[in-house]
Amino acid sequence: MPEHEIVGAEELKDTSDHDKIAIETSGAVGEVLLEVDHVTLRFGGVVALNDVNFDIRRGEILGLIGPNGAGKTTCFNAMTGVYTPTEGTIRFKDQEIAGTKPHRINHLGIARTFQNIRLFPEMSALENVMVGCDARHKTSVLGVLFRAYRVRPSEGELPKSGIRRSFAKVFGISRHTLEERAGRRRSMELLRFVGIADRAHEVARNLPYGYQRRLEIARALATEPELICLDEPAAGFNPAEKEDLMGLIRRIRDLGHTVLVIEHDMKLVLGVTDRIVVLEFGQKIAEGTPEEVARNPKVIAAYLGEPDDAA
Amino acid sequence: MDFDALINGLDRHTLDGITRGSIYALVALGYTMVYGVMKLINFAHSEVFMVGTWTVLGTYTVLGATAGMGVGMVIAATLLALLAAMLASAGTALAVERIAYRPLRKKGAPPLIFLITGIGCSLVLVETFGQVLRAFFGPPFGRVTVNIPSVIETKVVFTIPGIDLPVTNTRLLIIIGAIVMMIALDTFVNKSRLGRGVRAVAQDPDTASLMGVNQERVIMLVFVLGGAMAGVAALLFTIQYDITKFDIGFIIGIKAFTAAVLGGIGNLRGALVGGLLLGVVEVYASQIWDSSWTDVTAFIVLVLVLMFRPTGLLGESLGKARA
Amino acid sequence: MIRSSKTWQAVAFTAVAGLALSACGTTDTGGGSDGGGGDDCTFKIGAMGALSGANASIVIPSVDGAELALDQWDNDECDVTLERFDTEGDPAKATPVATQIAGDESFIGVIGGAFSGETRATKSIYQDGGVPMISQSATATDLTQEDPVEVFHRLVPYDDYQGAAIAKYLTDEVGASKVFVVDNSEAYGEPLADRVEETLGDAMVQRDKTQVGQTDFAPTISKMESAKPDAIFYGGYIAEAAPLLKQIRDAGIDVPFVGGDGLYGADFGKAVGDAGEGAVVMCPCAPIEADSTFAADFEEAYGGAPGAYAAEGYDAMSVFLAALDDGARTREDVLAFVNDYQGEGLSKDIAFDDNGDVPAEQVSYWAYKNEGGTLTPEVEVKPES
Amino acid sequence: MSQILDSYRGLQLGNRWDRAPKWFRTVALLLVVAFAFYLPFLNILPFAYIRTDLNPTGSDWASVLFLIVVYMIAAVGLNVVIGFAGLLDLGYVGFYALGAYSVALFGSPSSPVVQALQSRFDLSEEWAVPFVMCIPIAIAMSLTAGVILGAPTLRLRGDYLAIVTLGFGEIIRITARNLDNVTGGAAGITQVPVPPGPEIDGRSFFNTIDAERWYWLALVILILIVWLASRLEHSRVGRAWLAIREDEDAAAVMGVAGFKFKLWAFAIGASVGGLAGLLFGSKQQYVEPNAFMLNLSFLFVAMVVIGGSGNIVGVLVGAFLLTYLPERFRELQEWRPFAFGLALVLVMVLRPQGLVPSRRRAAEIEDRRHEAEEAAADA
Repeated sequence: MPEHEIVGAEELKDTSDHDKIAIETSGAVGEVLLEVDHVTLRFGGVVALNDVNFDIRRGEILGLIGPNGAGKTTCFNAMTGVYTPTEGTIRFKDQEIAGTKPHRINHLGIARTFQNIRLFPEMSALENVMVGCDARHKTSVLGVLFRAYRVRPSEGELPKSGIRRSFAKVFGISRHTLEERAGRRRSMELLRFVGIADRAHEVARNLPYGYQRRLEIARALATEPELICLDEPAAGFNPAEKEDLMGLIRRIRDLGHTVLVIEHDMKLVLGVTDRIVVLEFGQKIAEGTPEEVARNPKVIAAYLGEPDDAA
Repeated sequence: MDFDALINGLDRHTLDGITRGSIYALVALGYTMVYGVMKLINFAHSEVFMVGTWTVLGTYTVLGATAGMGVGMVIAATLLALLAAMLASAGTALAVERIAYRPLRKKGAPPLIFLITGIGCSLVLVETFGQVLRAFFGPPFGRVTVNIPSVIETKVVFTIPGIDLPVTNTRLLIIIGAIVMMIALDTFVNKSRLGRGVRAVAQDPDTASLMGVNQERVIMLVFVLGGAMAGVAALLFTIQYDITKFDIGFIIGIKAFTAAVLGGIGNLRGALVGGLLLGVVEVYASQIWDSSWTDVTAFIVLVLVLMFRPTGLLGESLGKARA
Repeated sequence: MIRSSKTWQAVAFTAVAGLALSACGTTDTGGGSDGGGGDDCTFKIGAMGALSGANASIVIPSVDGAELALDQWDNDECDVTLERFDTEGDPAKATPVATQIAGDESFIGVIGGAFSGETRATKSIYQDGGVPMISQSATATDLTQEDPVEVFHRLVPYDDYQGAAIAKYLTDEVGASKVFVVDNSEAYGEPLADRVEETLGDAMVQRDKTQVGQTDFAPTISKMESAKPDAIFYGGYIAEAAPLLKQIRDAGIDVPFVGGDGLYGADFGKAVGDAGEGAVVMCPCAPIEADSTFAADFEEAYGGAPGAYAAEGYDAMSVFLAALDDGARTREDVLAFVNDYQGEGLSKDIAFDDNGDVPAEQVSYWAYKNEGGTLTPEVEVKPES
Repeated sequence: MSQILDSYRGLQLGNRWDRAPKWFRTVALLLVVAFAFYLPFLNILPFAYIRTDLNPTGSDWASVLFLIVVYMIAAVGLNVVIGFAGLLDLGYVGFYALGAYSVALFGSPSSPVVQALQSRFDLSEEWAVPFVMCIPIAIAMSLTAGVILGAPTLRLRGDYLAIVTLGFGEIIRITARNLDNVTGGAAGITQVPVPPGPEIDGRSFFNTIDAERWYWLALVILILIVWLASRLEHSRVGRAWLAIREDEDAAAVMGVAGFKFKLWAFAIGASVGGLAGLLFGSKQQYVEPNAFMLNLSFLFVAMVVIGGSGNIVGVLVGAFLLTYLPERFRELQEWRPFAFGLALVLVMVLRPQGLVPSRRRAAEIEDRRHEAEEAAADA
């Protein structure tokens, strides 16, 4: 689990360095990060997932595709704690997570976006991201109220003016204040990273569609997930925007995150992923590299049955 | 604690509880219908009931009805009072909707605001009878308890064989009245075209309006129906208890709302089940301890039920109206 | 930025200047008024009680009675006004009133509190301010017996006396040996019922509690049916007594029904209707002869027969006015005068013992019977003490 | 009415305040606080007309100010529950009552609890828990009650929570009324202790006559509470509450522990309510169950909503108006409740976002109004 340290403020002037938002990962690239093990999910009589079985390796970009109603989002929901599988287990870093509460799963290191955007509409873009950052902060409610946990600040964190400076030197700065500052700074970095920093202070509801999609990604990244799951991130995008998005997904991976993408658009999936899992009617029908999957007759059949509506 | 008193007269206490609960159930219908369609606690509904009781008094006064009239007169007076109370209560409910809720709906206010205007309306109605009308007309209006002539004289009509439990005419009227009204309303909502509109809006307002259901009319309809049921409750209440008061609605309103939640708010049959159960629990509690502990017992039962069934005994679904 | 900062400076300056200017115009309005010092005899007497709300009918006649006493007062030297303070009977609302009265030196006395709760909450305030109180109707025992203060006096006997009197009435006049005692769980009804229960001893068959706002008394009725009492006592107010009595009668229980002074008032007959015929209300309020001058004067002034505690209100005011006649011009003088007062009042011969109570032998306690909707005096009751 | 509101809106006070230089805000804030402390002696025309004791039957101005501030404290606490966390609590009076009863039960020599302790530990008859110790007891009792009530019920949906909390308020009052051996029953408890202080003119510092001292004490506590509450609002906690209010599921996926934060809101609200009750009971020196009727809960909620739920300044304004106006216009006597009801409906219909709304709430409502209009246009 990445340990969030308060990043010193010494590099405050530097604004475009992505290293600051990169996460520390504890495992080797290529090891199994998440394992979906024979998962079955039933709602009443309906079988939404039937014995689905795949895993995600650290550092890869995995695509999860399938026609509408194939169970992609259901699979997602099972992984992020919204549903509990009827049978089978899901392990994240060798830890059973099926049935764990969503916020716990997030703390373990999985974040996600939503197919139908679910931002906090009345909060500004920056605040939305800060909610994500807060997931890694340690100040408790009492800590916020009384600020008794003091940290000896580094030179860069000291206020400039006289009295406050001496005060901070003697009594230190509360962890809450430092976390708040670091969160704000990191959030701005993330907004820059996804390319929407110009409207950071605007209320999320008023942002254009493309911005909202990116904001969701920034918010998810803010929780410093080892695994980030993007649920149809390109829905409603034009080809140029999709191109941008592909770049963004790669850069996310470069920061150290493992990425799972659900997508309709075959072109995007084939272009960006390292490996693809294909679902149909709740069952896995294929798995492999983009090339392998693209040649797989079952996949072709499944996709011929239905027009590619996202294209 | 006196469980003997409870066990010894269990049949009697159950009958007492059902009588009390029938009134709760009828008033609860108003809360449940409005909630089912608008997801809103209509706090002024208790006063809709209160207006009904005063209307009964008014009707009796105009007709000059007193105790000891002939059977024909009794039936005529009661039916007229029923009609008047239903009309007055429905009218009040509609007026509350128009004045306090509709403007807010147009402005898209959050539910909390409806709660406050509801409380405000409730206060206005209470004070209308407690203060405004008294200032203009004097007694019987005001803050004192008012006697309503017992037009129907209480008599034992039959004794339930086997357990030797006497049943009075007024009790019989209340229980039968409540059940008949409940069945009528349930049938109306499930079978009629208007009722289908109500269910459609309750299930999914957006889809309903796409399918051509006029949401405003449905909302008016539930207020009118809920109000009319409160009017029936008001008549039955006055028949049994022979009094009214400016704030008579307050406690009954809270109890009825509790009953609605207990049964599953938004669910018509839930209101009946919740009302009867609440009445019985209260009477049992007053036997085991005394009447000063009834409310505590009632609320604890409510919490227990909600802990195990978070949406009430029968679940919330005006839309499906399943039992 | 610079411009906006200037705007703010201007605003700040204007605000300060405005405050300074208005400070020059200081006038002495409001607030505690300057007391009537010296020989100036301009005073106020406060009447504190529930002048609105459901129980106002127990309080308003007494304040009217006090007003009548003031109107009939013949004194050229002094100018006294009666100020009515509505507390709705709520202790929380009574404390600011008491602080106000205590802080305003022109008040030399208080009639009230009308109820025990508000009296309990305010008597230490009056004690601190040295304001003499004469209550016309607060009957809780602890006010004088457990926790007495020097300023508090009352014209009515306390619950112990009342309980004994009611029990005596029930056993001796009614001849009951199986009394069913009900109370309303409130500060008024519960202690009264406790006293009745104590005095009755074995003559009480069962005790039950109800609560304010209750309308359905079926559980109590069913307890009565199995207890088969030969009399019923209810300690509570009219609002619940009316439906309770009706349901008792509907259930076919035809034994005598006796209530405490919480039922005393013109509203009782109206609320209970035919079912209340013959019900008895016990009250430490002296009956007023319908042909007395007080009754006639009261009727002329307020358009109705004197109601609950009208005579006691009249007496309370008379004691204060007698103090002024006697030359008392400060609170201390008035208090000293009231403590030593001896005289004949409308309701009884008035004198106060060290605790502020009227000596038991001077108290009058009456049973009133509801006949055709009005309460008519039936018999005076004196418990052996 | 609406014209007045419009012209008020035209001033854009909120925006101007935010843009004002920092020194101005500090000075203005200090002036307001200084003025608040000076209020009991306010005697300058025309400002003195706000006093409540101008007519002979008015009530003591300082006592009214004290009550206003106590209700303000309660409203700020309830605002944490309703305004910040979005939970509907209709039983807030229960916590208020617990606070008042704690100080009475443990601090009054005439309370059954203290008397039991006296006889148990052979203490003198004057012994009681000192006032200073009663404060943590009161806060702990109401906080515990908040957690006990919240833990099983906070998982319920909003409207179910409303009735359960309402029931809780009633349970507290009825239990206090019925348990004669513990709480003194309906007669209540007298001799509730007052805060310690030097004796002046033979009276204790906090006495029944000099109400302005009580007012200042309450004001200091209010300022402290407001300061702490605004700390919460502008922190990760405030953001978490807001996130839960806006989209609980999304918040959970973003790592916000919804239940934990809701329970915190409940506990914080409860302790603040208990503190307000403690002040009330101590000033009153007398506690009885009927002081804690259900109506008071509704009044607290009305204060929060009328003022502008979620905005501390708004809530203060709401609490001030709803306490002050009925006292100022005592001469209206029995018409006051009617006027009060009418005012509730009118203000809310004309200004659903509250008198001084939080900007966010105002935006939310504006947003939904557009949606409602669009829906109406579609139909």
